[in-house]
Amino acid sequence: MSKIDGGPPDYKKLLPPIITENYGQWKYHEIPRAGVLKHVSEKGYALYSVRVGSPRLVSIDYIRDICALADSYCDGYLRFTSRNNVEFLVSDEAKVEPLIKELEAKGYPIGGVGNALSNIVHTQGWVHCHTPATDASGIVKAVMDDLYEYFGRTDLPAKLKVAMACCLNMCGAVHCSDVAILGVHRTPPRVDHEKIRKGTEIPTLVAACPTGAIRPDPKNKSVVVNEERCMYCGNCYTMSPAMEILDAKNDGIAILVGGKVSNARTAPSFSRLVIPFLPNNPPRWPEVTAAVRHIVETWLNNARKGERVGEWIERIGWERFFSLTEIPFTDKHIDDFIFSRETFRTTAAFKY
Amino acid sequence: MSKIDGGPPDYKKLLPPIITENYGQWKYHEIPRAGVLKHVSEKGYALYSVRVGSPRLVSIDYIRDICALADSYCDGYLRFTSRNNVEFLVSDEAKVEPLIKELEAKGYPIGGVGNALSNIVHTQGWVHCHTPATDASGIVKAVMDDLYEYFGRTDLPAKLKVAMACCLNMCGAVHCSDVAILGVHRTPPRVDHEKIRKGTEIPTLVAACPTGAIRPDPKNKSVVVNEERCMYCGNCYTMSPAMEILDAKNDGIAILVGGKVSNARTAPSFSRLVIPFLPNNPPRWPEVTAAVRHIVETWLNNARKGERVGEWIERIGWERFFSLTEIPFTDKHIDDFIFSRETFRTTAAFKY
Amino acid sequence: MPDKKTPKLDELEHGPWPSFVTEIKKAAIRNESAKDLLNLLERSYDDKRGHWKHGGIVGVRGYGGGVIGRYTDLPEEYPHVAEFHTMRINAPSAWFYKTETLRTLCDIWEKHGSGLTNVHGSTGDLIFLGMKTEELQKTYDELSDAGFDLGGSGSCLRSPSCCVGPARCESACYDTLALCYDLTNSYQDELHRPMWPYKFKFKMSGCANDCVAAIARADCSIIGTWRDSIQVDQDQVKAYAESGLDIQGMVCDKCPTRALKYDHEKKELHVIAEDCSRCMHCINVMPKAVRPGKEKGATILLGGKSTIVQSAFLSWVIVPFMKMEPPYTEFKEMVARIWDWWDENGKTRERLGELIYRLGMTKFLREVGLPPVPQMVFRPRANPYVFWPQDEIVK
Amino acid sequence: MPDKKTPKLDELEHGPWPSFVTEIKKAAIRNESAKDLLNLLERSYDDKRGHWKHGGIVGVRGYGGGVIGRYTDLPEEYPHVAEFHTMRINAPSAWFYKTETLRTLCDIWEKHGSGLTNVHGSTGDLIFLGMKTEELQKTYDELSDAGFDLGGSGSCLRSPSCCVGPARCESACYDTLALCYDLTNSYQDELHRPMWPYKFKFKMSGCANDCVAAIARADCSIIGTWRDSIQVDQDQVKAYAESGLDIQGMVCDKCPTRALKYDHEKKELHVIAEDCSRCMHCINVMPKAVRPGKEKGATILLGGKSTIVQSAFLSWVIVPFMKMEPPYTEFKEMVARIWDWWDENGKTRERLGELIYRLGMTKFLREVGLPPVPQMVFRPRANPYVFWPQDEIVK
Repeated sequence: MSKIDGGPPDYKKLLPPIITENYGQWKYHEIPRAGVLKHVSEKGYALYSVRVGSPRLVSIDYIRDICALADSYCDGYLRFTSRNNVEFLVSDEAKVEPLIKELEAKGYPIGGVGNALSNIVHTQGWVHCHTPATDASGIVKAVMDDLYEYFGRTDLPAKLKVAMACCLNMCGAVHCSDVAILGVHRTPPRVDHEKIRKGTEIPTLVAACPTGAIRPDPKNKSVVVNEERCMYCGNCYTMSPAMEILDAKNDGIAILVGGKVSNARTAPSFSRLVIPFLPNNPPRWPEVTAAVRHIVETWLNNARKGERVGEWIERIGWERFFSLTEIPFTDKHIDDFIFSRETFRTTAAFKY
Repeated sequence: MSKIDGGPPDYKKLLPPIITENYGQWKYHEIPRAGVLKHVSEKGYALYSVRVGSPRLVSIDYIRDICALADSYCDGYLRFTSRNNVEFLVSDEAKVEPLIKELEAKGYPIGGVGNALSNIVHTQGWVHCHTPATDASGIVKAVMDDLYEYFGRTDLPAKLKVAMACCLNMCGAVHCSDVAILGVHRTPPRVDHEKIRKGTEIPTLVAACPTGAIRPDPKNKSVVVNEERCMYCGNCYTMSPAMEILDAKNDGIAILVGGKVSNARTAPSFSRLVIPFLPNNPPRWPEVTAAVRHIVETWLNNARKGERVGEWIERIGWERFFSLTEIPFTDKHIDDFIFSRETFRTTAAFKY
Repeated sequence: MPDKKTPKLDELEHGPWPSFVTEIKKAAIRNESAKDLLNLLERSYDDKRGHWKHGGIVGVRGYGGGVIGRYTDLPEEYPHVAEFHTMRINAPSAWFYKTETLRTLCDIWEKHGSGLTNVHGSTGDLIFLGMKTEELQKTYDELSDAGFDLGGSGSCLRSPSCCVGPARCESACYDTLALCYDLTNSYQDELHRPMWPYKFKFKMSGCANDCVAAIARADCSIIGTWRDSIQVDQDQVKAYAESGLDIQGMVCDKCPTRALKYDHEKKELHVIAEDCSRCMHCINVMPKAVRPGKEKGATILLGGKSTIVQSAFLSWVIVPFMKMEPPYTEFKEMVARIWDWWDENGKTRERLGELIYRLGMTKFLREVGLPPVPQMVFRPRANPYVFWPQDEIVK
Repeated sequence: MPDKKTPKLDELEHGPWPSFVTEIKKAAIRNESAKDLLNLLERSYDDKRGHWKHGGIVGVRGYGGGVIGRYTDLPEEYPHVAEFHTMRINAPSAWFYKTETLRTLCDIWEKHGSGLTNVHGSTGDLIFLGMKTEELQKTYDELSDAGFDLGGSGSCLRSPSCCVGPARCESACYDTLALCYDLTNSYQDELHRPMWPYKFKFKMSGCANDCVAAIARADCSIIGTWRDSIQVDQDQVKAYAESGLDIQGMVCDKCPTRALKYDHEKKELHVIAEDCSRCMHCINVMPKAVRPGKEKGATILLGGKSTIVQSAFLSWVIVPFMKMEPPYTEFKEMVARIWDWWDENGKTRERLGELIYRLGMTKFLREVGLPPVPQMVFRPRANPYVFWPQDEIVK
């Protein structure tokens, strides 16, 4: 008989002995090579973590395979990071190189540590979500293939965190990433009045619209959409299947850049829209991979050491970002929602 | 027979000959002494402007007196600044010192140039306004008496611009001043239903409320005020005399600091609330003069050369401003209006 | 009437700063209204509240504004301020006067009113403070004969105002006085006959120091700037250096875009022209050595206003650079489109900035026909809530 | 059923990055649902749209969440994904596993579902991706027997998550793993039985580097910090200097509050403790030489969330410093008051941050009983629209 509310496994029973022994007593860390962290404790212990990028969507075969590796090199212990990496926890320095060799032989990418491109956090997309404007896993695969060289390096100006969300619900910290790839709809929902009448709570549906574009239509026991005011966020569709928003002809991708969550140096900041739309072009979304690469390379070529994407742009100014990247600036870049005012340039001091 | 739409006098006919001669050809300026500007033209001319602070509310006797001085020293030409100063335009260097001597003898304050306290711009207050929460001229007189020493100096860290408005309409750039003295109400309007019925346009009145606290009351042909939502801005009273807002027991003064309009170095910025309320204590408002002096002196003692009040505070942080000045921080300092979000500290990096 | 005692106001005749009480008393010697003003004000100092009622509709023939009606709520006790209206007189550009002009104004005002003035009011008008209804037309007629006209009040164009500009400032990047005079004359109808949702202000500053606070107060701020590089006179740089100025610390380190490099050895100042944001700091500190560029014009910003109703807005950049030369055709055509749009869409007492905020900058730009440029924003939108025009959508 | 062709997805098996397509194909060898998923996804790649319907209500006994129902809109063509639900499994703190634990999970999942997983989903749960309705309870029962439990979904507390913390990081200022485990166990009811206006997330980072993006995503972010001064080891400073690190340029000049002074001569680094904002930059660059202070705890921030509905909010500071030690009484009492207030006042699908924004921070602080401190704001309000409590008013 299964129990209820048993809670998650006790983490203390899942820690490798070297961690139990040195818990809270780590002294410093180094990055001896790309993808590897070396943590040294007050007691003189050294723990090596070898980081491997995963595609997030993995089979049990994959898990069994990394478990086999962890048995061979890590006494059966491993962990995962919040960015879908596997970390092999090696307490025996002699096993680091052999592990790396085996990982490389098997095609596991090692990297994502320090001033590197880290693994892309992402959502379900067409694989398993009901509101997506695009796929997630496919774009991530295409972008990571394209930027692969930066995953295994540590000499970028700073960390580079890319995130992908397949709709405006933006699961994951897409809104605060160096580069954000975002699925967007571009046409208003098509109301299925039958479905509304069958079981949608109309007041909740009306309240779900950020711009007040949905009004009750009591006569019809349904709702009407003021298409002028709709900006296709899809929140109504999340609330009700009657508000069909998917539109194969017009759904696609927006690119936002310059966000971060770390408090180091500058406050956490939002990613900002730089490319309002790129088409869905599966399986490899070449427009998306080219746009991301172009932004990343402009950053690589222009940022000073230590500057995250957003820090670089804020130093040079967004007007310079647009001229350097030659990305066209349009009225779609200008905010017109609640907090627009803070984005308007209220100074005569700017760059041309 | 008077004409209509004749427009203002032609400024070109009112310029002193030295200005007509050197119009658009000024090369540089210096501040040879407090309150005096020396402008030198490409052609080698030098124009001395001697700046004198006025109380803004002046009699024709005052104007005639300054005209007499301008006749003696300036060939009959003078001008006024946007901050209620008189400027004597002296084209003959030999007349500068004698003019200054006569001004001093007559008690005209010379100053307000460069890194000095400039004259306080202000509104009508009890002298001539129908919505004031306080007087303006009286407070300005009291504050300028108290800070008099800083008007005739040029060695402050930077310019110091003080402004005073007698209600939230904030005529003048009170919302962007180094120090702003602002009349505030603290109780909701008392609705005179008779007066409403006599001629207030109810939809306009309802729309005048920033927080939606005023609702039509069709039964009563009047309005009702949701006192919970009212923050006493008085905009309804400006719209209708039926919304009596003056309250002798509770009206008073708020102090805001750190605004500026110049684009130099940093973008123009708003003044921010630091003292939510001080009582109306005529004729000399000692609580107000003490508060302003305290803030000014804290700035003088702590700012670096070149730092306006707001630049100084932004460098040290507002949390440090409150600890340095020992002004109590309360929930009233925290914004709860439309653009509040941008004021919330969204970083774990701050000073204690 | 017998003189009343004003002990509280008398207190305000002490101290070094010139006293407005003394000014009222001077006027009160010859004028009963000024005397009653003094007494009424003392009453306010006792009561801690104002004693003025809402203005009624008063004015002069042919004008919809320019006069603010003002009545005390204690007319029995203070009969000479039972009517005590304000007249706004459109001041000359940059407030230059000849003494004879001012004396003419004084003479008119001595004859028809309290003898009290504001030189000048917040909007820049010269204010005649306190006259009876019957004197309004007479005063106006004499002012008009003397070459003056009324300023704006109510939901109209308010009297434009400008900084001292090229008349006496080396930093002026366009002729603020000429533009102010031109606009004031071009828009006499808009100035004198309120017809809009609310007031509209032009303010003109010749450079980014913005001495008339245009960016804080004007629905349309016209701020002088230049397109090319600042001009540096290296001899004067040396002179400043030798006079003891800390050029690295006070100039370069304070440059917001770090566009200035100081060569300590040679005592030379070098500018990275494309990084300069033309903020005026270096020019302010070293006016002899650094000057604006040669290709001059103005940045046009829109939407500035104070707190009521939807919060204070600073003006925001709409046109990064525009030549500002007579007949100002490009500027005036743009203004006409903006006013049409505001008039069409604005609610009562909705300033332009609030309207743009409510309907969205994007909609404003599209409908007024202004090209979007990155200079308009500090940064692009953080939300992805983009409105797509239906003509960009695949059908 | 016969294998279908998946030419588009096959393309995504090329290239150096590990391929999710290969993973699906591996699972498809033994599982028909995985095979249909592959085919359905190829169909989406052809159609350029998703083929999943809104979830119906499915779950396991005793739980209100933890399972997301998922059905394809093409069940006739892809019958094995007609039902293809997700199960969220609450992961251990900081995602540490023994291989035997993971193998147990794999065995259960091989028996009952598609064999596809996310390790982990965005909220931090381990995801079983794709099972039929009839397998839900069975899967849960086996998971429970193996020591696992469900994560949160819907309008409930979502599974708390935390950074690696003291388990493997020298910067951790409190025990994130312990707190995460404690909160998860303390709030099992809130986690498993949705009863709130909307979801609520706790995320815990041991320092201001915030490796779990708490500030961006969590309604309540608990970010480690300290009250005293950073600790500097001058020998290690010298070692960094000698190894070629540009301490002035890469450390001091990038310090946001300029709280660090480097003595080039002595190769010593000095901190102005009261100016330090504990941002972690210097510690990140010189982890051997600079360490957090000794008096450790956390800053509590509230309100973080993504875009929908009212815009994205970053969490804002509510308690600058709180000790974070078991049994976390002060913290839990505060959380209880916050939840009560949210539950009382929140509208459907209104996150805590949106509610505080709508009703005002002032009201929130008063009603939840939290003392206002200047650390809560970047700067005070610019508008003077202060609400005065009637008990502070003279009657």
